[in-house]
Amino acid sequence: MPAGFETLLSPVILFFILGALAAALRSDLAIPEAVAKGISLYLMAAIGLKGGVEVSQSGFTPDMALAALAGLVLSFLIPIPLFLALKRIGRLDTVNAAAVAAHYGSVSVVTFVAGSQVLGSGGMPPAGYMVAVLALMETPAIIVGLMLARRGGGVQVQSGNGLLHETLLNGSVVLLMGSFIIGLIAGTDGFAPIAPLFQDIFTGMLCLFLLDMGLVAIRRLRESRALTWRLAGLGIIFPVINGTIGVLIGALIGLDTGSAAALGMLAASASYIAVPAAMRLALPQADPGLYLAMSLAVTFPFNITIGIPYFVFLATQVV
Amino acid sequence: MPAGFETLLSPVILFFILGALAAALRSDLAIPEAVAKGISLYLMAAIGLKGGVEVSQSGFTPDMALAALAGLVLSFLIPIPLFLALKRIGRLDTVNAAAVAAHYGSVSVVTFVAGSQVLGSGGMPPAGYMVAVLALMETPAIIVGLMLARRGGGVQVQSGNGLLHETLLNGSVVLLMGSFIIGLIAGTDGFAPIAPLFQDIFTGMLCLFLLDMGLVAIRRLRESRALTWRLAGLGIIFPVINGTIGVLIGALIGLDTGSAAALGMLAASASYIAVPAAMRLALPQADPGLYLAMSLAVTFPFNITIGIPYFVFLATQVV
Amino acid sequence: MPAGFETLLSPVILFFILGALAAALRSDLAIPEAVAKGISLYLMAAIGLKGGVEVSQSGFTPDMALAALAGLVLSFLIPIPLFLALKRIGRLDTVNAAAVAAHYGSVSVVTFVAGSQVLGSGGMPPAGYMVAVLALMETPAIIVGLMLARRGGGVQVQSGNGLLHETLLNGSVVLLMGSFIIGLIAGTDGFAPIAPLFQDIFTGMLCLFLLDMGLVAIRRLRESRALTWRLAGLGIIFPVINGTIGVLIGALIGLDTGSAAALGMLAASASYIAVPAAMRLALPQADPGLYLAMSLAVTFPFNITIGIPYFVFLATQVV
Amino acid sequence: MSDPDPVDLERIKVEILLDSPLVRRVEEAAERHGLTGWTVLPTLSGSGRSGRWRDDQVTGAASKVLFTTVCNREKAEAFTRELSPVLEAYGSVLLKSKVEVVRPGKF
Amino acid sequence: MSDPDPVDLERIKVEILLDSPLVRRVEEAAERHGLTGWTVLPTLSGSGRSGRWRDDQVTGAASKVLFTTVCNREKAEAFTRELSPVLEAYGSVLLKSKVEVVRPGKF
Amino acid sequence: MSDPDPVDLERIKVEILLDSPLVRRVEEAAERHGLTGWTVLPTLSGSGRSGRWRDDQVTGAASKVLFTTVCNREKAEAFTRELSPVLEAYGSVLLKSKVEVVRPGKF
Ligand SMILES: Nc1ncnc2c1ncn2[C@@H]1O[C@H](COP(=O)(O)O)[C@@H](O)[C@H]1O
Ligand SMILES: Nc1ncnc2c1ncn2[C@@H]1O[C@H](COP(=O)(O)O)[C@@H](O)[C@H]1O
Ligand SMILES: Nc1ncnc2c1ncn2[C@@H]1O[C@H](COP(=O)(O)O)[C@@H](O)[C@H]1O
Ligand code: NA
Ligand code: NA
Ligand code: NA
Repeated sequence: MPAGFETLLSPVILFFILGALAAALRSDLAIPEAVAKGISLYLMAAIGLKGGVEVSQSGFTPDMALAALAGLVLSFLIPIPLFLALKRIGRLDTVNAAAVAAHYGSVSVVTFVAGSQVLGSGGMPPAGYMVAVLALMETPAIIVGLMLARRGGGVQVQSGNGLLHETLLNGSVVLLMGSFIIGLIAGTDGFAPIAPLFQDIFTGMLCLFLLDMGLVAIRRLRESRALTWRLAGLGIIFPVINGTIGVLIGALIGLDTGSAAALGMLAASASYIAVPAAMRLALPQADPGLYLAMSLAVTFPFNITIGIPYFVFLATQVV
Repeated sequence: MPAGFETLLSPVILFFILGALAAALRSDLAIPEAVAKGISLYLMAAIGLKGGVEVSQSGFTPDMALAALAGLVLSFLIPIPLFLALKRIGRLDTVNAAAVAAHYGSVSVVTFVAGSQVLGSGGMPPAGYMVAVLALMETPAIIVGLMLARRGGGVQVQSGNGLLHETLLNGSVVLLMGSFIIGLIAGTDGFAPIAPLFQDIFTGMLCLFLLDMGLVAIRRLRESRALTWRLAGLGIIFPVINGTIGVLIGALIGLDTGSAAALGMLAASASYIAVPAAMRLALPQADPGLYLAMSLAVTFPFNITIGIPYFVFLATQVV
Repeated sequence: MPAGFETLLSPVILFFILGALAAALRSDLAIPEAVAKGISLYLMAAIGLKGGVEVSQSGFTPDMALAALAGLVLSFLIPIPLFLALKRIGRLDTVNAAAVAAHYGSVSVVTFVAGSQVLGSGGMPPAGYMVAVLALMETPAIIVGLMLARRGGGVQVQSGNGLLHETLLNGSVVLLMGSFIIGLIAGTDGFAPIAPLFQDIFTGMLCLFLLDMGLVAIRRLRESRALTWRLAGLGIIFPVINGTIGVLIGALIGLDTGSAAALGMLAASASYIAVPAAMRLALPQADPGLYLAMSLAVTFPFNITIGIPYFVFLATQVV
Repeated sequence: MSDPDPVDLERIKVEILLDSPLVRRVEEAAERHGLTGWTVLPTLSGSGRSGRWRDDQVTGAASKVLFTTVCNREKAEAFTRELSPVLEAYGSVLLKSKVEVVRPGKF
Repeated sequence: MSDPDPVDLERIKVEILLDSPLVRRVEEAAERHGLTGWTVLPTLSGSGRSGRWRDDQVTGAASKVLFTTVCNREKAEAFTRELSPVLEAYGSVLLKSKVEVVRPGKF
Repeated sequence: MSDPDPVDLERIKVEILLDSPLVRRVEEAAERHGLTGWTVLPTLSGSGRSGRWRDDQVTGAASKVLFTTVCNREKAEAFTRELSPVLEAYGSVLLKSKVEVVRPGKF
């Protein structure tokens, strides 16, 4: 097996596969929604804290500013070519193309977490500040997506009443940034008493969450009516291209191997929390069945199983 | 106190008693259903993983095949004499007798888990493969139960549409077997990073779950209209007989003390997850208030408090 | 920063502030109710166990009886002057004044837990028996409150049908006392296998719960219609006075620094579990929006951020 | 509703929004009035003259449920007449509406 | 209900309380009858001739949901006629009531 | 329904199934129309022309709630008239039905 791909046999990924198989076989296995949401919040708090604690040690570095800038730029630019591809190749109308494109400009927290896990166990953990980059990349694509929808057609975007507010203060963004700052303030000493919860059992919690994500992804794939073969293909090509660009930019701006790989994962991943909620409000004409199927049922599984090891491998080659 | 019975003072059992007392006194103490379900899934994943990791160390042995065979045979045969006893002594009609009998042929995961805990702390943990035996014993009794119901009277069994499918792919069976296989693949090294969640806090989680089970069992006992003294008596005699047979067979086929005791616990225990769900679908005429009261409110408390120490004691004598 | 106040920078308090900020900014961050309730039950079980284990080591001492007596007396007497203040200064009618007064006579488990955390990390943990004092102080004020409501006006108190029963067997009281007794029976050895859940990850769980409490407190503050500036002022003056009296009495009866501070915290804190539920049943005319706003949205945040460090500081001066 | 004798199939559905701690008392009243069954549904949030609330399982004080029962007119009237003063005190909401049932003997 | 032709806007709401494992079968029946949509609501507890129950996600055997669908009279009758024997066996409750919809073409 | 003047007791119950992120906007509309109260119920799953969904708290994008309010005819008409275009865009379902209330002054 090529370097990196042995992680396919780690429990984290195997639990994802178990969930996917159970859903494919139509088992009634299901994790209660409240519990899944609770674990999702836990993962965000833990990853935020960890990043903050690390930055409290390393201090603010030029690397950090560069990575943040790269992340922001990627997040603003990625949706544009994807929008065109989704219209031309994917045959979507303007509204749906814009909504889907916004998802790919944003990021998936769990893809990042699973990737960090793989990088960490491979001895090249991403820098702590990548968590801040992750948080920064959550929302810009939403704005780009809405602009594309507005320009592309006479679509009326339901914004106005505080959409920007709702987007910037999306629960996941607030929790991630908040925990990052708490980690920054607390430092290693302040983190020690809460490390048993937020660090020691973290990998196990990730297993349970990925079990749920496997179930959710495949159920969604099966129930989706809007997903065509063309779109599914794009859902795999997008992360490969975006991720490759992300890793290369990471290498270019001088990030370490782990951080470059993580930037690739961020670029490659598609949002399934902040963006869907915003799109449902601002672009109600767009089909949630479509964008969630692409983000959750195609791209997420691809990244978890193949994307992550590929970006790790690529980063070890180019950095 | 005779050997084994000091476990009645372990927190695991004391939390069960606390829950039972709270329910008996009509306290409003209640664990949210979503959380209880989440803990139940956690316990299944943890026990599956642990079994798989152990088998990954010990390798497949003849013992294992014998234990699996013994478990399967017990699971197929136990319902038959119980069906007759439930009709004659318990005065149940055919459908209800068949439904109840199916529960006793199957197994209770938490009884097994609590028993393993007791065996482990007594220095004689059951072999890892007993988890696979547990999973194998979950479903056969369902088939036997339905056959008994069909033969015994002109009852129309609502099967057809994928009942077998639904039974075999019951969430608990899938999670248990899936985690077992993940443990097998991961081995000790792969398990290490997730051990803090799935091993270290396991006993504590079991306490919380048994607190809930104590509440549920006694509430059910109080609200049950169908439970007669005769049936309650059978709910205590059944586990004693089945468990004794299980331990003896375990000793006969050469299992170690812990595994023989565990086989007894499996034989003695009655399902409260896979079988009720299947019966509700396939034998709607059977009264769920009746079979859940016998399994959850009579046999489960008996096994947790008296059954387990008795089977441990018996196993130390005969193996 | 004066001694004690550096705890404002501990993650436990920072998570509370994060929740409060998120709610103030109208973020949609929310912890599922079932999960929050589950964590709340976990905290009560953990604190009960810990207290019981400690008393199992220290044995029953005269201190303990004195502390229990002091707690009971405080709990019975506090509501009376508060009732008058709420009527005269707060301009509440009899029923609402009585309901609010009852809350302040009772206690808040989480304030106690957060305070113990602060005391523990300052090297002066409260004695284990303070948990029993906490449990004793939960209910007496309910009775006093109802008496005040009945005497103060021709109000018909909806009691009768087992209100006393429901109050004494409130879930939180039962779980706290039950876990205390389990800890007492189990002792250090029995506690060891469950310590990873109930001790190691405790501080982390407290962080998550306080995140939720911050959200809940500020949302309630914003949505409350009944809270006047006068009442909000009383919600801050009450804990200062009650807590000061509590610490002084603790010092007077010879408690150690940590326990005296904890007695102050108990006196200062206002119930948000046992009392609201009882008042809703027994005094339906009283406005839940009012008493929950005062207890949860004013006094709780005050105690968590300013009250606790002040009581710690005071205790170090007078003991 | 194309059945021969629709009146016979017609029943009243009574819906009561009430604080969860009160459910036990309403159930006792239902039993006293010989109601054969009821079902309780959860709620998430609401707003009324006494302000807003949202489900809150931690304190339990602001959590409400929807108690529903189907019965004939007389029982519905007797039941709601008894409950009215209590519900008034607790600020609950009570609705009645006509429903058609399949097995009228059951209700 | 001040609309020009109220009859056209009138539809039947069918509510079925049933054991959660049964939902899949009722959905299949709904699809066979060409119903265009339905919504499933959770429940907390209840009581009936066969005793009390409360939501119970661990065993799954005592958890019930409320299946609701809105359609025209004919479909409602056909759908409930097919389900009646099944629901009888499972001891479920089925209600029908009149509702007015906004976009009648949808139902 | 044996009351002297049933018309006075009659009110309209409006039920709207909508995406949870939209609740805030519907509440604002309700306040604008002077509705005195409403209650929001949870849902589990459903199916319609735009496909199936099930409650999904993690992404929040496929979770729906049932917004219910009881008021008099005029308010119900005004309220639903304003919401109709919005709900159309979001593919929601809106039902109206007659209910009888106990304290009509409240609604
Ligand atoms: N008109 C209404 N329609 C639906 N629910 C209502 C209505 N009025 C009150 N409620 C519910 O009943 C609760 C108590 O109402 P109130 O006593 O007016 O505060 C509110 O919080 C709502 O959940
Ligand atoms: N009259 C009723 N009104 C509302 N719900 C009912 C009624 N009768 C029965 N139910 C519900 O249907 C379930 C099964 O009813 P049964 O078959 O009578 O036990 C009960 O547990 C209740 O949840
Ligand atoms: N006839 C109906 N009865 C009950 N619920 C419906 C009906 N039609 C649609 N729904 C609900 O409304 C949602 C959106 O409907 P649609 O816009 O048709 O996809 C569905 O997923 C259902 O939950
Ligand atoms: Na991306
Ligand atoms: Na068995
Ligand atoms: Na107090």
